[in-house]
Order: sequence, then structure tokens, then C-alpha cells
Amino acid sequence: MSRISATLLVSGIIVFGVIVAYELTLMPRTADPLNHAPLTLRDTGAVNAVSAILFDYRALDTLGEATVILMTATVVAFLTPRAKASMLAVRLSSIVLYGVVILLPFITILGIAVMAHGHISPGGGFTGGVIVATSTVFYAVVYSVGGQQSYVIAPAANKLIENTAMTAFIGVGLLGLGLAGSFLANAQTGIPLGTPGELLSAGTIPVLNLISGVKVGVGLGIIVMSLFLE
Amino acid sequence: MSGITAALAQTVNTPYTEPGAVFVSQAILLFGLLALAFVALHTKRSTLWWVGAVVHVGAGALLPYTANMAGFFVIWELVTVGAAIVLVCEPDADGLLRRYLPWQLLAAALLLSGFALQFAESGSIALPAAGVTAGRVLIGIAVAIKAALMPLHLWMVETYVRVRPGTAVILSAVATKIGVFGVYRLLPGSITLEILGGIIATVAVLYALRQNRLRPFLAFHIISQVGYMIAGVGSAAAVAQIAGLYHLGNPIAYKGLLFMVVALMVPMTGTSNIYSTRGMGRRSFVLTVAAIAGALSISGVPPFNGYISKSLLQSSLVSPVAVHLLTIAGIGTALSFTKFLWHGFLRPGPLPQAHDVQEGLIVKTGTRTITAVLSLLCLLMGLYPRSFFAELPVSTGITGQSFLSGLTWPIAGAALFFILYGPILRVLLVTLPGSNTVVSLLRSAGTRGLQLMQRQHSGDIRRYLGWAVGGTLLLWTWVVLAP
Amino acid sequence: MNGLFTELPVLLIVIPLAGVPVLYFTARRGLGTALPALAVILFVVILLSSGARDAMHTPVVTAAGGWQPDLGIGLQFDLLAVAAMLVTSLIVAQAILSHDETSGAQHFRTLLMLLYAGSNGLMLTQDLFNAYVFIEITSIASYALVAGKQDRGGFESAFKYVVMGSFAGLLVLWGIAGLYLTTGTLDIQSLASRFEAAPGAVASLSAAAVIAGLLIKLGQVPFHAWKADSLSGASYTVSALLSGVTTTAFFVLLLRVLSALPSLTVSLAPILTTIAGLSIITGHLMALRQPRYSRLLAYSSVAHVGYGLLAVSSGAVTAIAAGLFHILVHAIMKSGLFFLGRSFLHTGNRSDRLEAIVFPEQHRTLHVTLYVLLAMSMIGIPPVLGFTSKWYAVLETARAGYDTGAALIALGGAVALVYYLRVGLQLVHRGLPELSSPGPASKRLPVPIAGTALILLLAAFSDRLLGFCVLAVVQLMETV
Amino acid sequence: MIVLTIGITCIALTGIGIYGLLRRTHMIRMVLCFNILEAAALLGLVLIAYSPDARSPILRAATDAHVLPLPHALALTAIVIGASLTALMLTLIVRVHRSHGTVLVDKLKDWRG
Repeated sequence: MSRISATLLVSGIIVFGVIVAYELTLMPRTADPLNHAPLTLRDTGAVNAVSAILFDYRALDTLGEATVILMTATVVAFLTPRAKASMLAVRLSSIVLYGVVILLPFITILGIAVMAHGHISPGGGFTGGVIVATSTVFYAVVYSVGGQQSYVIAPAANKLIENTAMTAFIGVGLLGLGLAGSFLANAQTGIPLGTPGELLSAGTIPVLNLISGVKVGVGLGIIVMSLFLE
Repeated sequence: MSGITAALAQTVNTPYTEPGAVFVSQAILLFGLLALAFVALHTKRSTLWWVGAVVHVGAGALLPYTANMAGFFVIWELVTVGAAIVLVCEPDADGLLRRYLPWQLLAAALLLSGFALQFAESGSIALPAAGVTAGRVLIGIAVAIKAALMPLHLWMVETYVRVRPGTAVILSAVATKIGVFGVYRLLPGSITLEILGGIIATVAVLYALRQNRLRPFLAFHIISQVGYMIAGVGSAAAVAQIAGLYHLGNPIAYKGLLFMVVALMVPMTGTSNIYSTRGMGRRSFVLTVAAIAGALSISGVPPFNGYISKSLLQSSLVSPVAVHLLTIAGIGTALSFTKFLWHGFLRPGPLPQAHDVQEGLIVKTGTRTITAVLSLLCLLMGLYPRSFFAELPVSTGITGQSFLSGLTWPIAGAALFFILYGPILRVLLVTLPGSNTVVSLLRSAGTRGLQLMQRQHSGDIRRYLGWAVGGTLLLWTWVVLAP
Repeated sequence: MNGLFTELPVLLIVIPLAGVPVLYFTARRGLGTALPALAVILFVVILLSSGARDAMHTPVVTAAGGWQPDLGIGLQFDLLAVAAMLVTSLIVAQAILSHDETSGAQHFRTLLMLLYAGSNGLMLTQDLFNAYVFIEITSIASYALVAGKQDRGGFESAFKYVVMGSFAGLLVLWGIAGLYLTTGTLDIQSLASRFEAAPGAVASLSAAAVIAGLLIKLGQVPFHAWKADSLSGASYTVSALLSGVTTTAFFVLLLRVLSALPSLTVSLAPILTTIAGLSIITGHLMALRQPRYSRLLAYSSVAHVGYGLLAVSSGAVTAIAAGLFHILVHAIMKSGLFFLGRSFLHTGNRSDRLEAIVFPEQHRTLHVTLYVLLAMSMIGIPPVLGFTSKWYAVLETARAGYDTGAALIALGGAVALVYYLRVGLQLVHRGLPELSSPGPASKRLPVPIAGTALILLLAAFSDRLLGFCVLAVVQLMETV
Repeated sequence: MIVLTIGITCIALTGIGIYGLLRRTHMIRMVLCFNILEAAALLGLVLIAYSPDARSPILRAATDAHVLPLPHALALTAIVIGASLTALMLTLIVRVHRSHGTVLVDKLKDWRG
């Protein structure tokens, strides 16, 4: 693409962007026309409306999304097979080396907490999963100096966890199918929704949150590990 | 939604039995059988070849009876398939198919789309009796390819000169005739077609005149004869149509006869150059008679069959331009066949080395018999034309007055050969462009275009992305601007 | 809620997805992955055929999780989905049967299951965002499959594919966002009623963006250029999947989107027809000069999808049905040709340049017969299914008033003949001088392809098959 | 005001991303451009959800006005998919670098024509 044609194309895009933006300023902006929040509470018992949508109303999307992570992890690991990682040639100071050891449990626990409270507070399985994955990455970065073994969890075990989580997700879905006649059903299954706002509430949502958290954590772990040093 | 199967069943149940169709079918069948017999006696062929040849001839004979578009198309394709099978068995199958099939399939595609247009217009799958009402141009080009009309004739010239002689006999009988029948059946009559036919008859004769090899020479004469037929069957006048149909049957007989003669004489004289052949008249009496009969027929000398159809055409065509063109073509035909007869059969002089002793190349009695039968047929079709085609308005080729007037132009042509052949040939060689000059120009332009297009696909993904962005912008612009 | 059967559609997605861990666990136990993968497909096909009777009367519309569309995700199990999924199931099954390399087999089959799940979801879903998710699942699986050959060409192809595919995904995402903004819904059926009422041009622009994204995925001019490049580096099995399964799935989705937005389809018709016409011309002409088998077939796909798009953009019900019919037949025959290409490798030849490919000595007659049958079908020569589908496409397009388009479809066959003949003559050519080592002899007869080829002989029933497609399209038009 | 700002940012990011895609030869920069485009789309989604005087959709009192939760859920899904795509592209770049010895996209011309 020459500079001129690229500029022309981009200015075309911008013209359309401006048209859209102009029309949008004319449109009235309303807050939550369906009034999701009360509906969400009644239907799912989840305080976090985003979580309710992700793991209940549109749980099929989430299953797909989890599948994408699983697939990417598999593919990346397949395409970059490595036995060892040697990250950096420099020596890290002892503050870093020991600081990480102290930090890691806290990071992990934070991640799990975010996963577990997904239905009652901001956050959820994906956010928590990313936090857990961060701890893995930290560990690997710091301790792979000089070609040491870097994997916190061996790749085979990673895969096992991923696939088990996938099975569990589908299992929960099938449970809904068996109990309520509809895949990934929640409230209709008769599982008590509990009191909104409590940790043990909202039916299967926290379960799915945890499962996807594990999947994301492990999946991202695999992805980042595989891309190390490459 | 009447489908293909239903259409075929309909074809079988209600055949199209208009007399012209029956005559064409019988002519193709009769000559096809004779040609098959000729090949059987002439050389050995593989089983596959026979399958193809039988399919080719059989489908050709079946085609006139079809009453609807689906049947017409399928049988039309069967003719092509048969020919393709035959060509596969030829020594140079690769090159032959490359020259033959693209044209045929182009014709098939055009015919198919023309039929689709017709179907869309009329809502019926039946072939209208008075020619199609929609998609005329597409169908016209399709039948023009099949009939090897002049700018679209390359497939025939290039194929017929490359196959073995026997195969040329079979192919010459059916393919182009199917195209002419297509003109008759599918296109409504018009003066344009008459003049077109006249032009093609004349130009093809001129091209035939400058050929010095036997089979291109005959191939161009096929095109010329097809020009006559088109002028006839494409005319709006009923008599001219009948004459055209009869002329469709005649060349099947005499053209096939000439192809057989050539197939037999090339191995005997050892050359396919017209100017080097000689002495056939002193070698084989039957062949000489056959060649003379064929030449007289094609030149339109009474009482042979060519005379009947040609004179009928001259008198019944609507356009005077077409009549004059056909006259010129007739003189040219007589001239070029005088040349053929003179060099091959009549010219005195020393005989070239004998080639007829080579194994397998001796003219067998059976093949000679077939050429004799065909010569007789040419004569009978001229003497008793109504026994072959009852609708003809004339009863015989021999009536005192017509005999003399019929002789005028052939004699003029023959005389031209002896007086002015050299100058004519020189003029033709200078003025006529080589028949494939235009085509080769088109071909190189096409190749250039394709190369350019290919170069645009440079493999750079960013360019492809740019196209996609541009396409999206195009869609958006359309959405915004369209009502 | 009356039990399992109304929830059947979601199972069509879930079963292949569940196949992924199943394959993983069976492979861990050393049980192999071919049989479980086949079992998954068998299961899906049984479900499809048992549900087909219900779909015949009224489409089964279900909502995942029991939430009705507009809040939840609707899945529509109708004849369109049944027809398309039967075809894709056939191709996926063939891919499993024909993949005989031991290394990477598990990886391949896992991705295959994901591709299968994604394409099934694409063909069922009624929700735009869910469609986006399935587009990405299908696409990522395709990228990975292309890269799976693990060589220079494969990576180049995969990278180009992923760049173009991501751009298409982004376009679709933008479009979906805009449609949600202006109509407040993601469900295709509610979109149909609310789209007309949406003020301004944003709704139309967004819908056009979705359509542009799908056109990229389908490879139509000027969005087509990646197609040949991505297929030339992929293995034949993968190419067969891409040109059979994903193309069909995206085409079905495009049908759903277009039929939900009739007014937009009408106003876009001229430009869609132009795109289709250009695709037919470009596809066939580019195929004419391709030096490689897979690239040649890829460009021919561009043209054939163009046939389908042309028929669809004409807007008449029977024309749309004819287009759909042709796309389904094309999926079968094109994947058949690609599967057939696997036999070249048995000659020990690593290149697929046209002057080097040749069928193995063993079963040569069978191979040649299959090639002839498939090529005849691609060109559109009478006794096979490819001819009848093309005939209907020409006929119905002409009837809908697109004469030039009909002529283009018909003319395409003549050009196609030239290049299929070129390949065919090369393939039957005996005794290649350069080929020194004969390579490992193929033990395996091309049985799966023979099955496909036999399907092409169903031309006698094409009336009924087309009737089925007409029913499907009528149903689609009515339900939206 | 904030709507306008975010809207302009969104358009600008889109322009920058597409220009970069069309002009940059370095593959990793192309990936970055995709991320920019992705960010623009996510901003757009958030902008769709936004309304003045509305709170985040974490329920505390049922009477509060909340922003639309659905676009947020969509954005979350889109982020995950985008991240996966980025990872896949980076992997492919690594492998292309190994096989072709280059990270410049205009050198990828084995397949063309």
C-alpha cells in the first residue's frame, strides 16, 4: 500500500466514523432500558449484573469464549514445543528472588477470591484467572534464569487441568439440561439461589466462575510460557 | 418445476417430427453408418473409439427429434462427449482436446444461458416452433461455434487436420450439421442470417483457395458449405429453409465422400500437398470417379445433388446481396475443386514414387465400395430429390433449361482455374490476413491481461487488506448514498 | 420445557465441544482418537436426522439456558441448518477418515472437533454476538489447522489468513456493536422488526460492516485475495475442510443475516451482484494461470461462491434456494477434489505444482475415474449433481431478472473446463521422467472420496434436493 | 462531553490502527495495530453502555439507574478472544521468523499470483 492510498482509505474510514459519531450525538442516551438489575436479581440471584449475563443469560457465549482460550493454549503449545526456558542472561537481585516468593501466595489468593466473589462484586472468573496466571508468569520469569526448569505446572498437567475444567463446564451445562430441560440452565433447575449478596448464592454462577477462572488461569499460563524466549 | 428427468421423458414421448427434422436426422444417421463402416474397413480402432463414434453419430441423429430445451441441451452435449471420447483415442489427444473442448464447452455454456433466458421469458421448457424469443445473441454465438462459422471456426480447422483421416470422416459428418440444425430450430429467420451465410460462404472459399494442404482445404470448404446452409435455414422464406435443409443433407454425403477420398489418397501419393499429389487418375478408377462425383456435387453441377439445393437457394433467398455472394462462392468452389481434381487426378506427367505397397495402406475393396455407394447417392439425391425429402418443390435435377444454366457458373469457375489461377492466388495471399492472425492477437492481449491481474495479487497481505478496506468503504458509501 | 428434544440444537454444538476433552482422555489412555471423533459425528448426524422431521413443520427455536431470545441466546434448528450440517458432517467425517498421519493426529482431530462445533454453532445461532464467538472459534481452529503442517509455506499461509480473518472479525464486531446500539437487540429475529425503525444510517452501516466481514470470510472480490494464499500452504485435508465446512457455515450465516434485513438486501442488491460477478470472473480467470493444484481450486472456490452470492442477491426465493443448493453441492465436490489431492503425496512427490502431480500407480483407474467425476461436476457437465445445481442456478438467476449474471455462471463452466482439463491431462499422463523414486505405495483406497463421488450421481433426485432447499429458504423467510 | 471525547478517541484509534495495518511492514507492529483496533472497538462497546448519571451494574439498591450491563459482558468476551488472537499471531510470527528468517511482512511472498 502506498502512502497515498493508505491515507485515502483511512480518511474514508474517518469520514464514516464522523458520520456515525454525529448521528449518535442526536440519539437519546438512556440508562438500562430493560432495567436489567432488578430482573437480574430475581432471575439469577447475582448482584453483579455483568456476571449474571456472562454466566447465566449468555452462558453459551462464555462456553465459546472458554473454548477459544482452550484452543489457543493447545495451539500455541503445539506450535512452540519447548522443554526448557532460559529467560535472561542477567542475575536478578535477591530482593526480587525472595520478594516474589513472598508475593506469590497473596497474588494467588487474591485471584481465587476475585473468582469466588464474581457474582457479588466486580470481577469474576476471567479477571481472577488472569490474576492467577500472573503469579505463574512472575514465578517463571524470576526463576528461569540460566536455563532452569521454569514451569510451575508441567505442560501435561496443564492440559489435564484444562480439559477437566472443560468437562466440568459442559457437565454443569448438562446438569441444567437434565434437571430443567435446558442447557446451562440455572434457576429453573431448582438449585436454591440463596440470598443475593451472600457468597453462596446465585446457583451455578459461582461454580461456572470458578471453572472458567481455572481455565483462564491455566490457559493463559500455557500461552505465556510457550511464548517465553521465542 | 419440471426437472431434467421429466424433460427427457417428455422428449421421448413427444418427439419433434417436423419433416425437416426427420430429413436431417435420417441424413446424419445414414451417412454416419456409412462413415462408421468406412472406418471399420479402413483401419483398426480401439473399443473406446467406437463407443465415442457411435455416441457421436447416434446423438447427432437423435438431436433433431428433441422437443424441449433440456433434451436439446443434453443431447447436444452428448454429441460433444462422443467427439471428445473419439479425440481421446487419437495419438495427439492432449493437443486435440485442448483445441476442441474449450470451444465446445463455451458453446454449451452459451446455449445453457440462452435457454435459461428463454425459460425465464416464456416460463416453459418447450422449444418454441418459430425460434427463441429471448437470449438470441447467446444462442446465436453457441450455434455459430458449433457450426464453425467463420470467426469461430478455429476449433474445427485445428482439430480436423490433426486427427487421423478416418476420424475426420466421422467428425465432418455430425458436428457442424448439428450447429446448422440449431440455427434452423432455435433462431427466427432473418435477412441478417442470409447475408451472414453468404459472406461466410464466400470468405471461406477464398481461404480454401489459398490452402495448399488437402485437409485444411476441405475444412474451409466445410465452412463454406455451412455458409450456404445458414443462408438457407436462416432465411425467413419457407422455400429457402427447405433448400437450406436439403443442402444440409447434401454436403454430409459429398463432403464425407471427399474426406474419404482424401483419407485414401494421402497414403497412396505419400503427400498431403495439393500441388504434389498426382496420378491418382491412373491408379484407382473408383477413387477417380468418386472424386469427380464429389467435386461435381459440391460445385453444383447438375444433375448432382449440390445443384438442386444451390439453385433452389439462389432462387428463393430474400436478399439479393446474399444471392450474389452465393454466386461468387459457387465460382470459387468450382475453381478450387478444379484445382483439386487437376493436380490429384487429371494432370499428366511422371508418377511420383509408389507408396501403395506399404503395409496396411492398400485401398481395400470395401472402402472403395463405400465411396462408390456415396457417389451414387450424390447422383440419386440429384435425380430423385423428392424421394429423400418430400417437401422439395423440384422433382429432378435434369430439365433441359436448368441443365444449361446450372452449368454456367461451374464452367466459369473451372475456366478461371486454367486462365487466372496464378494472379488470383497471388492477390489472395497478399490481401487475406492469415486466418489465425486475429485470434493470435486476441490471445496475446488476453495473456497480457491475465498476467497483469496475476501481478496485482502480489502476495503482500497489506495490499489485500487495503482491498478489503476499500471494499468495505464501497459498501458503506453505497449504503449511505442509495435510497 | 418438555425435556430433551426441544434442546436438541444446543446439543449439536455441545457434543463436538465435549468431544475435545473426550479425545484428550482417550488419547491419554492410548485408545486413539479416530473412533471417538467418528462417534461424535455419528451422534450429531443421528440427532440431526431425528430432529429433521420436527424441523420440517416448524423450525425448533430454543434458547440456551432457558432464557428467551433478546435476553438469552436463541438457536434456530430449521431445514437450512439440517441441510448444511448434513453436508458439513459428511466432510468432517471424510477428513477424519483420510487423515492417516500418526504425528499430530490428536492435535488435528481436536481442532477438527472445535471447527465442527464452531461451524455448527454458526449455522444454528440466532444471536449476533454468539455468531461472532462462533466465527472466532471456527476461524481460530482454521488458522491453527493451516499452521498445523508446520513448514515454511504453512506458516506463511496461516499468518496471512490470521491477519485477514482478524480484520474480518473486527468488522463483524463493529457491526454488531452498531446494530445493538441502534436497535437494542442482538437477536436476528427481533432485529428484523426493529431494523426498519432505526433512525439514521448507523444501523445500515453496521449491517454493511457485518456483511463485509462475512464477504471476507467467504472470499469474494475485492475481499478474496487471501484465499488462495491461505490454502496453498495448508495440507489437502485442511483445505478440504476450509473450502467445504467453513465456507458453507459462513454462507448460511450470511443467508440468515440477509434474510433478516430484506430492505437492506434490496438496496444492496446491485453492489452484491457486482461483487458476485467480479468474483466469478476473477476466480475463473485467476484459476486459469495457477501453477499449483491447491491455488487453482481456491480460485475456483471464489468463483463458485460467487454463483451462490449472485443467486442469493437476486432476492427471489427459488433463486436463493438454487444458490444454497449450489453452495452445498460445491462444498461436497470441492472437498472431494482436495481429498483426492492427498493421493499425489503417495507418489513420493512433495510439490503440488501442476507439472509434477501424478496419481499413484496403484488404483490409478479408480483415481482417474473419481477425478473425472468430480471435475465434471465442478465444470457442470450433465450427468452429475454439479450440472443440475448449476443449471438451476443459471435458470433461477435468469428468471429473477439477472440475465448477465446467468450468462456469467454459464460461461464460467467453459473457462473451468480449460483448467480442469489441463490438470486432468497431467494426471492421466503416465510415466513422468523426473519422478525417480515411486515413494511409499498407498495402501488405502480413496474410499471416502468414492462416497462423495457417488453422491454426485444423485443428479436424478436433484428436483427433490432443490425442493428441500426451497422449503428451507421459505422457512427462513417466514420465521424471520 | 465525555461521550464526545471517547467517541473521538475511538475514531482516532481506528484510523491509526488501519493506517498502521496498511503501512507497517513489521509483523509485531501489525499485531499492535490489531490491538489498537480492538481497543477502539471495546471503547465503542463501553460507550454504548454509558449513560450519564448511571452507576456500574453492581446491584446495591434496585432503584438505581445502571449503565447497560450487556455491552460490558460483550466487551469481556471480546477481550478474551482478542487476547487469544494476539497470542496466536505472536506464535505464528515466531514460527515465520524461524522459517523465513524475517519479521517483515512484505518478505512473505512465497505465495502470490
